[in-house]
Amino acid sequence: MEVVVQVVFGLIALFILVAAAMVVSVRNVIHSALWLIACFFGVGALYLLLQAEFLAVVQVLVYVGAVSVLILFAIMLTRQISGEGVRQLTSRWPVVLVVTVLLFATVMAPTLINQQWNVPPAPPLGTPEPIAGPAELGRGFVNEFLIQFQVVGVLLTVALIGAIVIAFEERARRRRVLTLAEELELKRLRERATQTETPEPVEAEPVARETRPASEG
Amino acid sequence: MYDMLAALINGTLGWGWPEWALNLLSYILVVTIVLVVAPLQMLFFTYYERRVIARMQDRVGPNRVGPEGIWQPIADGVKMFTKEDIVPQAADRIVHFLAPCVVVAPTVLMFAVVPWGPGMVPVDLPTGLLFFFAISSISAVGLMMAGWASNNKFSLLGAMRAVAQMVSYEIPAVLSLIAIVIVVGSLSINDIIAYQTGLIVSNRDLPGIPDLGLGWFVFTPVGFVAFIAFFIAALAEGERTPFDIPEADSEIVAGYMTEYSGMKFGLFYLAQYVLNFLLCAITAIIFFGGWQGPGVGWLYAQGITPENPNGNGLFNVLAGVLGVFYFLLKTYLFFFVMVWLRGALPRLRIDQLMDFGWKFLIPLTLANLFSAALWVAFTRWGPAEGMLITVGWSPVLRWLAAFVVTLAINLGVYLWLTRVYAASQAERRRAELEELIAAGS
Amino acid sequence: MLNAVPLPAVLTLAAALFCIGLFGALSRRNLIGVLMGVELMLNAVNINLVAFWRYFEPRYITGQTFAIFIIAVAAAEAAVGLAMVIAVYRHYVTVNADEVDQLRG
Amino acid sequence: MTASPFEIEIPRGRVIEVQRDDTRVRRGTGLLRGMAVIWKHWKESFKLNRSYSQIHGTFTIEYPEERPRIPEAYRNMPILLYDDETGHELCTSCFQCERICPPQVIHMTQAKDPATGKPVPAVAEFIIEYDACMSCGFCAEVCPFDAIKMDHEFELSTDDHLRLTVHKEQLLRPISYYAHIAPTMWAEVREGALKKLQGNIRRRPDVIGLAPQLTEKIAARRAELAAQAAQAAQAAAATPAPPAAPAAAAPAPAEGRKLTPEEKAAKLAAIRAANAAKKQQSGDGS
Repeated sequence: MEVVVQVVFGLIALFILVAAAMVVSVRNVIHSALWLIACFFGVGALYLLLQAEFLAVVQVLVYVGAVSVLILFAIMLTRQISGEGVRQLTSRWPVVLVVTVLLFATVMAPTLINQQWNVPPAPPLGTPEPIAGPAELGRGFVNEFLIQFQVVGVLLTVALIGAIVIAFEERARRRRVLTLAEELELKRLRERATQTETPEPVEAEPVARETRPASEG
Repeated sequence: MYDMLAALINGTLGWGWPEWALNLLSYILVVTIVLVVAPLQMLFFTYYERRVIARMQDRVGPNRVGPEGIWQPIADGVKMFTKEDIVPQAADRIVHFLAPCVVVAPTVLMFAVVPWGPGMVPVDLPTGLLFFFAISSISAVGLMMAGWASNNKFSLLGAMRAVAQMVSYEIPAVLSLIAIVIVVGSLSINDIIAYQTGLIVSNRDLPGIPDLGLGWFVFTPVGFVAFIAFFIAALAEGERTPFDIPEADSEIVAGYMTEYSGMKFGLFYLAQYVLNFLLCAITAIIFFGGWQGPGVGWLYAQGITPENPNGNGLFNVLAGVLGVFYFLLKTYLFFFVMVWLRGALPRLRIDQLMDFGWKFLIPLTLANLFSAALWVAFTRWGPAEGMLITVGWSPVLRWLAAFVVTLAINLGVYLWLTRVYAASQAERRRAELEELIAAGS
Repeated sequence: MLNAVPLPAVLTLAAALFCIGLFGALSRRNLIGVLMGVELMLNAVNINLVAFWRYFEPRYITGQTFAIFIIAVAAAEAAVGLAMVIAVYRHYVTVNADEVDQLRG
Repeated sequence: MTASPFEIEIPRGRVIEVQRDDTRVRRGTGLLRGMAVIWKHWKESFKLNRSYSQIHGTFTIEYPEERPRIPEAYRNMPILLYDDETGHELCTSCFQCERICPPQVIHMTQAKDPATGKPVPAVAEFIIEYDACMSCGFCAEVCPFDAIKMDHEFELSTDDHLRLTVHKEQLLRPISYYAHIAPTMWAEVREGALKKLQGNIRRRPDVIGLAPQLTEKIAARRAELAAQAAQAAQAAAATPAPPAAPAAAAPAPAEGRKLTPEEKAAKLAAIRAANAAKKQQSGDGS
């Protein structure tokens, strides 16, 4: 059983890293976003392996269902320059590469050399471990983490409103074909506007009324 | 499934298989059943929809292949298989190929948490409902891939419409379900079904009601509003008329499916109908008790259950058959309503769709959430939770109070919202026109 | 899981993911690419949080709670960030970070 | 251009405005009313509807098993009529239909008296290209002798394209056939048509104008002609001349049949070119 878990973990880790590497190296931005989605999936699978089931589902719901779709939308709305053939990396990317590799090395070196994590001993086989599930999480959100929970709620609201305000397009720039009824109303409104400017009394326009059968009204 | 197999192989047959083999076999069996049932439902649904919509339009519908045309979907399938698979030259070949897979896979995965009868759920996840919606949101990515990879403006427009619609309507759908989750106190679909025992009134709200499996949520004000909102959102998620703008054939050919042919097109079709089936099924499960119905609970109690290991296995089978019958009956009924709406309503415009979702459905479901919390407070809370009004009330009185209060809130919000919504629509139209005048166009 | 995979393995994975994300965030020209790099980094942080939760405190919800908060913050960040990308695109007709170099448009 | 008070000019054109009280808030009842309409259709659709005046009920006709009831004035493709009794065709080759035909698919040649070479009010060959015919019915409208009528037959599909260039023999139907498919319409024109036919028969020598498929009628006519010739010979008391009719009559029906497809095509092309030239001339003139 352990071997199976190890193999599964290795595959997931490999998948996550390959996908992440593709995200930062692929030329086509859309492909990069698709690889990002694959990476999110891998992370979700890792959560499942870590028995954080609720978190895995939330990962799929929020990242795959919302964030990645948002990213795809943004790419498609800014499409002209995101195609292939455009240089996607800055000119100083080798420097960045060196810096990140160095960072990784500095983070990992102590870990690998001096591995002193006080991992508690595994419980004896057969006793199911209590794992925090959605009910416990929910209780936590309205008790211990109430303030934080509400702050996150406010943050999301602010982000929603902020995003709308930032990306809002002036209505006057929008163009759409008016329906006939709307054109009529427009004409009428225009006439009213000119009437108020010119004081000459103009007779009210005749209005056709459809006679409705009594049963319908 | 595992228990049944264990009882059969190690008990009756006495082969003494190890645990992992039994596990593997049960998984393989369940997956096989799901993979067979999903396309079968799709085949039946295409036939069903065509026949019903034909009747609504005073026609007969397909009736040539086999008796009453029952083999028509098979003939369609054969046609799709034998068609040439065309990939546009300018398409992104890999993404174009992957898109139908990404669209189909989640719809099949969603079957994992759908209970067909008492004790007949492939996986009873504690987060079943959330899983269902998390997985369903994956197909949006597949649609986007299809629309982009086809390199066709109609495909891209269709995909953008589809994804915008799915993402927007996921919110009212989930909000309306959260109301039910609040009342039940669990995300597990089995728990939600188990709550709906009783007769008109749920057993859990009012203990002592006889269990006829009819204590459905739709009979409560909270459940009714949630049902209406969810069903509308489900129509939008399943891209059913009047929300079929993503594949509005009179405007954008076939939306994201424009550049697909042969079996890839068939896969999109499959995903769509399977998704429709699942949405109807989840509506039936959450608001109409799923497999609950007169007799199922009693039959199941006589059979082999964890509480009653010495029961008669025959009753299990009977309860299963009756449960599946009730479940499918309700599901097909909802699909009938979907077809009925398709027959009755014209397509919405995309701005009407968005306005309706964001300005009407979401406020309504939010108010319903409040009602759901009040329902729980009235029926279950005591002084310990700070609910001091209901101290000393009998359960019937509490239930009545909850019913009246939630009904008043929901009805009031509905009436107020309809008025405000209509007024805001009229106001917006006028403002737009006045702006046009000011612009002098 | 606990016996089969040691905690350092998970942490190494998270660190590697973080560094890849950092590389993406620093070296991409496209603003959306930068945002994707940031998302990768946030995911790496989440892996760390969940791993520590699982290995040290599986019966307390703190680790998962923080992961959920981070997911919420990431969603907010993505929404606002992409809105800004679109606003920038509308103004400068480019989404490349090094071409957005004017204070006045 | 009289503008009615309801007509209003807007940039896209003239519209007629009908005001409804659509500002009313219906609160979802409008949707339910629409659904009720559809429900009625669904419920009633299990009954058949064959009256054409109801709006409910299935009106599908399951075609191969069930034949549609075709209204009398239905028109599909033009046919030619001949008289059942005498076997004479009603057509006099007046060229009215050929002239009016919008897609120009009607072609005919006039019969000539074999003895004198003068035109006779009868048709030698009559061709209609069914594949290009648009079923407008102008030919039937314009025909002064009621010789060309519109058929009810609609199962004309074939994999042989040339078969859709239909010759006189296949076009001819007895009057009784037309009287059967369109009794009232035939009754209106019957008398005039038959009277005109009698007038024309008198001007038709030999077997000209007889429907070619009616072999016994032709034989009878020949016998009659032979008897007349014999009588004439006896009366003249001259040497009994062999009946000239059979030999001379032969070319008339044969003329159409001996055209090969190539010749036909050439002929049609020539006709079309001539028509086009005519058109151009008239266009230039105007």
